[in-house]
Amino acid sequence: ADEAPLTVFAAASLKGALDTVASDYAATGRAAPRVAYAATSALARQIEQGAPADVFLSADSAWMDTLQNANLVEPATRHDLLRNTLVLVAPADAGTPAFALGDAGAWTGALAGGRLAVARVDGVPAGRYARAALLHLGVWSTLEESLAQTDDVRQALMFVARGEAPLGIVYRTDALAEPKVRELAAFPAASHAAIVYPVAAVKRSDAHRDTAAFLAYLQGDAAAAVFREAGFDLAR
Amino acid sequence: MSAVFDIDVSLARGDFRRQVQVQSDARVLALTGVSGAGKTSLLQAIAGLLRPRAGRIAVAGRTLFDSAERIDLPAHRRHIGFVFQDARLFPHLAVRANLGYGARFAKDRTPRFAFDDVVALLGIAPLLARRTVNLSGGEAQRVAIGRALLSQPDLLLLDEPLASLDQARREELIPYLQRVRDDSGLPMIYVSHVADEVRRMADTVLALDAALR
Amino acid sequence: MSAVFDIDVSLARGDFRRQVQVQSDARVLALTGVSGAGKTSLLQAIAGLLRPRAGRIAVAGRTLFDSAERIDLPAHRRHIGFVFQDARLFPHLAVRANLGYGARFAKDRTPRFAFDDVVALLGIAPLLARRTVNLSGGEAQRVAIGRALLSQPDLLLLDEPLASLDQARREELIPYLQRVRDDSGLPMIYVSHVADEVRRMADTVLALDAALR
Amino acid sequence: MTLSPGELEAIALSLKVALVAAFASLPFGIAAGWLLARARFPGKSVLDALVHLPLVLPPVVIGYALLVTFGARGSVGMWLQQTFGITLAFKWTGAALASAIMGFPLLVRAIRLAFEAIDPKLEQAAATLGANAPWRFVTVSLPLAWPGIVAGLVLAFAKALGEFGATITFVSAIPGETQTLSAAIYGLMQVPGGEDAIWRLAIVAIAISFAAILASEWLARRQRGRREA
Amino acid sequence: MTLSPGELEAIALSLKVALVAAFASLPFGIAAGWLLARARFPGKSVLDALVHLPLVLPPVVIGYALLVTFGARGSVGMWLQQTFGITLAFKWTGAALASAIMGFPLLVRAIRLAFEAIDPKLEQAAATLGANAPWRFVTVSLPLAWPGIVAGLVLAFAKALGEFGATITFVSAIPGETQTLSAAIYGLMQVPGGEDAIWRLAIVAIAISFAAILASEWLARRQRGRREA
Ligand SMILES: Nc1ncnc2c1ncn2[C@@H]1O[C@H](COP(=O)(O)OP(=O)(O)OP(=O)(O)O)[C@@H](O)[C@H]1O
Ligand SMILES: Nc1ncnc2c1ncn2[C@@H]1O[C@H](COP(=O)(O)OP(=O)(O)OP(=O)(O)O)[C@@H](O)[C@H]1O
Ligand SMILES: [Mg+2]
Ligand SMILES: [Mg+2]
Repeated sequence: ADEAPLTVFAAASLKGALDTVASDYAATGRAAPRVAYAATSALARQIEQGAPADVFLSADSAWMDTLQNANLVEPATRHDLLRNTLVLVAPADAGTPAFALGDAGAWTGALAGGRLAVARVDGVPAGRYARAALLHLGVWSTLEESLAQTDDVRQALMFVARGEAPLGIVYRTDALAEPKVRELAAFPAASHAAIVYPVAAVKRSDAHRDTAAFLAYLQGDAAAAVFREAGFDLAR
Repeated sequence: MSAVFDIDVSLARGDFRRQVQVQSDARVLALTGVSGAGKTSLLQAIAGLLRPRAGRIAVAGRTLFDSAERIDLPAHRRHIGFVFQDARLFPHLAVRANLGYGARFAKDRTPRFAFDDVVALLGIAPLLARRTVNLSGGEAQRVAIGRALLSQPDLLLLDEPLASLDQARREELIPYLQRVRDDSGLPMIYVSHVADEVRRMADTVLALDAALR
Repeated sequence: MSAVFDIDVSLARGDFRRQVQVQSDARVLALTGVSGAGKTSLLQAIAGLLRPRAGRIAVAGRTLFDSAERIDLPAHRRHIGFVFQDARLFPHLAVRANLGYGARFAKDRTPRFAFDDVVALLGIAPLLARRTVNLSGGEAQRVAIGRALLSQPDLLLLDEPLASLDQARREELIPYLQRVRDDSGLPMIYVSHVADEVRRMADTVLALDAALR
Repeated sequence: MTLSPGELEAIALSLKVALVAAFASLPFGIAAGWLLARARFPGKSVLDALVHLPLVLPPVVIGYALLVTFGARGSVGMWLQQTFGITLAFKWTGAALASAIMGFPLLVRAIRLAFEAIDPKLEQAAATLGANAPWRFVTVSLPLAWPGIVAGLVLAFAKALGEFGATITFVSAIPGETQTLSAAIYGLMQVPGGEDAIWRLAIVAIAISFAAILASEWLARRQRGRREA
Repeated sequence: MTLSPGELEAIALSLKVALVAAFASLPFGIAAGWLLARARFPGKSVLDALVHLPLVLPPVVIGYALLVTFGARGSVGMWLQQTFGITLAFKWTGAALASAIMGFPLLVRAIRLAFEAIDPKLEQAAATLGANAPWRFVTVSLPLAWPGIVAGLVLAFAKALGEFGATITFVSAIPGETQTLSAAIYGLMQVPGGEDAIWRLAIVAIAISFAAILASEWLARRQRGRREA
C-alpha cells in the first residue's frame, strides 16, 4: 500500500476546510493525501466493505461507533477532532429579528407560513441534532409540520440563501461560509448531543506509513487555525 | 377549354431525370413503358407525392401544379385516388376501417361510390373484419382499390392494379372499372404491362420510352 | 424412385385451412388458382417458412418435411431459391450486395449460375451500385430473381415473378427461365395468373381451387 | 410484511407523482419525439442535446436549476404563481415536475424511435385519401407509434419512481407532500441498521414497476395482436 | 475557461468510465434487447422487470447492492478477485460497472424497439438464401437495428456521464480513481461559493454529450442515407 497515496474518507460537510488542510499538509513536503468526500453513511458502509481508506473523518459518532464495534478502526487512534454549533439562520436580506428559541409563537411569526429548512431529522446528523434541540426547547410539535427536509445541510442552507425558506437550521460553519444568510441565534449546547467530528485510522493489514503523521497534523496548530477560521471549534 | 390531361413536367429523382408531356382528352389514359421508365414517378407527381422540378399539371381543367404560378396543391386536397403498386394498407386498421378511411374527408363531396356496391363488386365482403397482414397479395390489392374508390376521388390513378390478381378476378374487375369510367365520367390513368388490359381499358395509350440518363 | 414433387400437407394459417396433394414428375410445375387459394402458403411451406400442421414434403427425392418422421429441415438448409411476390430486398445493402448475399453460403455447392451471366440476362448491370429503395417495382423484382439464382438453389420457387415486369422484359425472361429449367435440370414451381406464361413455362399445371373455409 | 402509515403515505404519493409526471410529460414527449424524428429545422441538434441534459448532469444540478427557475423566488416560479396561482415550490406538483424532467430523455427517445420506424409511404397513402397533416398524424402515425409510446411511458414512470436527487433538491422531502418512496428509502440509508425498512420499501417499488411493465406488455401485445394474429 | 489539473483528471476519468460503460454493456444490451423483442420464453416479464430495476430504485440502493455484491468483501467481488484477478471495489472499473448498470434500461429499450421494428420477412428471405440464425442476425437484423443501437449507446453514454448516486455509494469518490465529473460537481455543491466551478464543469459535461449526440446523428444519418438517398 506504500505507492498509493494516503486515502482519507471525510464527511462531505468538511470539504471546504479539509481541502485547505490537505494542501497545507502537502506543502510541508509530504505526499499529498487524496480525500474522498461523501455522506458519512456512504463512507462508513464502504469501510464496512473493505474500502481502501486509511483515515475516516465522520460527521457523527454513531457511524464511528458502528465501525468501532465491528473492529474496523484502530480504537487507539479514535478521538473527537472537531465540534460544531447548531445555529438558526435567515436570509441575509430579510431583516428577520432574532427571537427566543423557546417561544413557539415567535417561531410561527418568523416563519409566516413558510418552511423551516433542515437536514433530514431521521437520518442526517444535522437533522437529528435539530430535532433533539427543538424537542428540548418544546417547539417541536409546533414546527414539525413546517419542516422542509433535505439530504444534507448544504441543501438546507441553499433554501435559505435563495429565500425559498425564511428560516433554516444549519451548522455555524455553513452559516459563516454563505454570505447570503445571517445567523439569528445559536442553539444552546445543552439542547442536543454534542456535535463532534470523530477521526480514526482505519484498521488495515498494512497501515499506510503516513497515517500517523497525517492524524498528528490534523491535531496540530496549523490545521487548528484553518478549522477555526471555517467556524469549527476544536474538540481537544 | 383545355384537355382533360394537360401535363408538361420535368421529373427528377436520384439521378433519374425525365421530361413528360401529355395532352389528351382521353377518359382513361393508359401508361405503358419498360420498367424504370418513370410511370410510377409520373403518377406520384400527379398525386402530389413527388414534386416536379418544374412544369405544369392540370387535370379536367383543375391546375394541380404550376411552377411558374407557384401553385402546388397538397396531396390531400387534390382528390386523387391512388392505387399503389404495393397495396399500402394501414396495418393497424381492419379491412373495414381501411375501406372507410377516406370517407370522413369526403363528406362534402358527391358520393359516386357506395360502400356496399364497392365491397360486393370487389368480392371483399368476407374480408371486412380481417387484419390486413393476413391478406394474400390479391386480397390486399382488391381492398386497396376499394379504399381509393371510397375516398370519392375526381381522378383515379392505378399503378398496375391487377398485376397481383388472378385471371378470373381480372376479368371480373375490368368491366367494373370500365363502368366506373363510363358512368362517373371519372378520368383515370392506368399503368399496366398487359396489352389486353390496356386495350380494353383505355382510349389512349401513352408509351413512356426508357429514360435518358 | 419417388416423384420429383411429392407433397401431401395440410396447411393452416389464421382461420385458413387446406389440404394440398401434389405428385408430379414435372420439371416446372405451374400453380394457379384464385387469390387467397393458398398458393403463396404452399410455397412457404415448401421453403420452410410456414410449418404445415401435418404431412410430408419431398422434392427430387429429398425429404424436407415429414411430420410422422419428425423431419423438419430449417429453411436455410433446404437450398430453395424463393422469389417473393414482393421483392424483399435488403434495404441496408446495395444491389450488388443483395445479389451476392447467398454466395457465401453456397461456397461448397456446384455453381450453376455465374454472377455476370445472371446480371447480363436480367439487365441489371446499370443498377449494381444503386440502393434498393430507389428501384422501380420491376427493377426490384429482377434483382430479387437474380439474388435467388445466385444462392445456387436446388429448387426454385417463383411467386408471380413477372407480375411487375413490362411485356418486353417478360418476353426476355421467359426463355431464360426456360433455359434454366432445361440446362440445369432445376425443378421449379411457378405461380402465375397469366395463362400464356403458364403455358410456356410449365409441364404441368396445378390449379388450387378456392379454399374451403 | 406490514407497512407503517408513513410508508403507505409515501407509496401513495410516489404513485401520484410518477403517474402525473409520466402522463403530463407525454404530449411534450410526443411533440419532441416527432420533431426529432421527422422535422428538419435549424437547431435540431440543440433540441436533441437539450432533451438529453437531464441525463448528462447530476440530478442535484438539475434540481438546483429547477429551484432557481421554478422556486418561489425564481423568475418562472413567480410568474406562474402570480399569473395562474400555480405553486411548485415545496409541493408535490414540484416533485412531479422534477420527475418528469428527469424522465423526459427516456420518454422522447422511445417515441422518436417509434416514429422513425414508421414507413412514410403509409402517410403518403393517407394523404391521397384526403387526410391533411394533423389527421395523418392522429390516424396513422400516432397509432403506429403506439408501442413505442407505451414503452416510453413505462420508462418515464419507472424513472419517476426512482428519482429523488433532483426532487429533494428542488422541493425537499416533506412527508405527505414531497417525500416519495425513493426519498424515504434514501433517508433510511443514512442511519445505521435501517436495512430492513429499506428492503421492505424497495420491494414495494419493484412490485409497482413490475405491475407497470406487465400492464404495458399487455397493451403492446394487444396492439401487436390486432396487427398480426 | 481554464480547468485545474484535478478537474482535467476528473474529465478524463469520466470519459473513460462513460465510454467503457457504454461499450462494455453493449453486447449485453443487444442480447437483452433481442430476447425481449423476439424470443418467447417463460420469465420474459421477469427479465423485463429486472432490466428496469436500476430506474425504479434510488441510485444509492443500487450502489449499496453493488457494494455488498461486488465489493472487496462481497461474494461475487471476492470470486472475481480470486478467479480472474479483477478488482471492481473502489476502482474506476467499479465506477464503469455502476454507470453501465444505471444506463442499462435505456440501452436495452432503444435496442429492443429497433429490433421490434424490423420486418421478419427480411429475415425469412435471408433464410431461403442459406443464412442460418446467427448469420441472419449479423447480416440482417443487426444492421437494420443499427440506428436504434446507436441511439441506445448515446443514452447509455449520457447517463454514465451524469451518474453519480450509485457510483459514489459503490466506489466512493476517490480523486483520480473514482471521482468522475458528476461526483466532482456534487462535491463542489458542498462548498458555498462553488457555483463558478460547478457551472464550468457542467458546461464540460454538456459539451461532451453534445459532441456524442452530434456524432450519433451523423452515424444514423449516414446509415439512413445509405438506404434512402
Ligand atoms: N426514391 C427514389 N430515389 C431515387 N431514384 C428513384 C427513386 N424511386 C425511383 N427511382 C428511379 O426512378 C426511375 C423511375 O422509377 P419508376 O418507379 O417511376 O419506374 P416505373 O416506370 O414505375 O417502373 P416499374 O414498371 O418497374 O414499376 C427508376 O430508374 C428508379 O430507379
Ligand atoms: N399471416 C397470416 N395469418 C392468417 N392468415 C393468413 C396469413 N397469411 C395469409 N393468410 C390467409 O391465407 C389464405 C391463403 O393466402 P395465400 O397468400 O397463400 O394466397 P394466394 O393463393 O397466394 O393468393 P394471391 O394470389 O392473392 O397471392 C388467405 O385467405 C389469406 O388471407
Ligand atoms: Mg412502377
Ligand atoms: Mg400469393
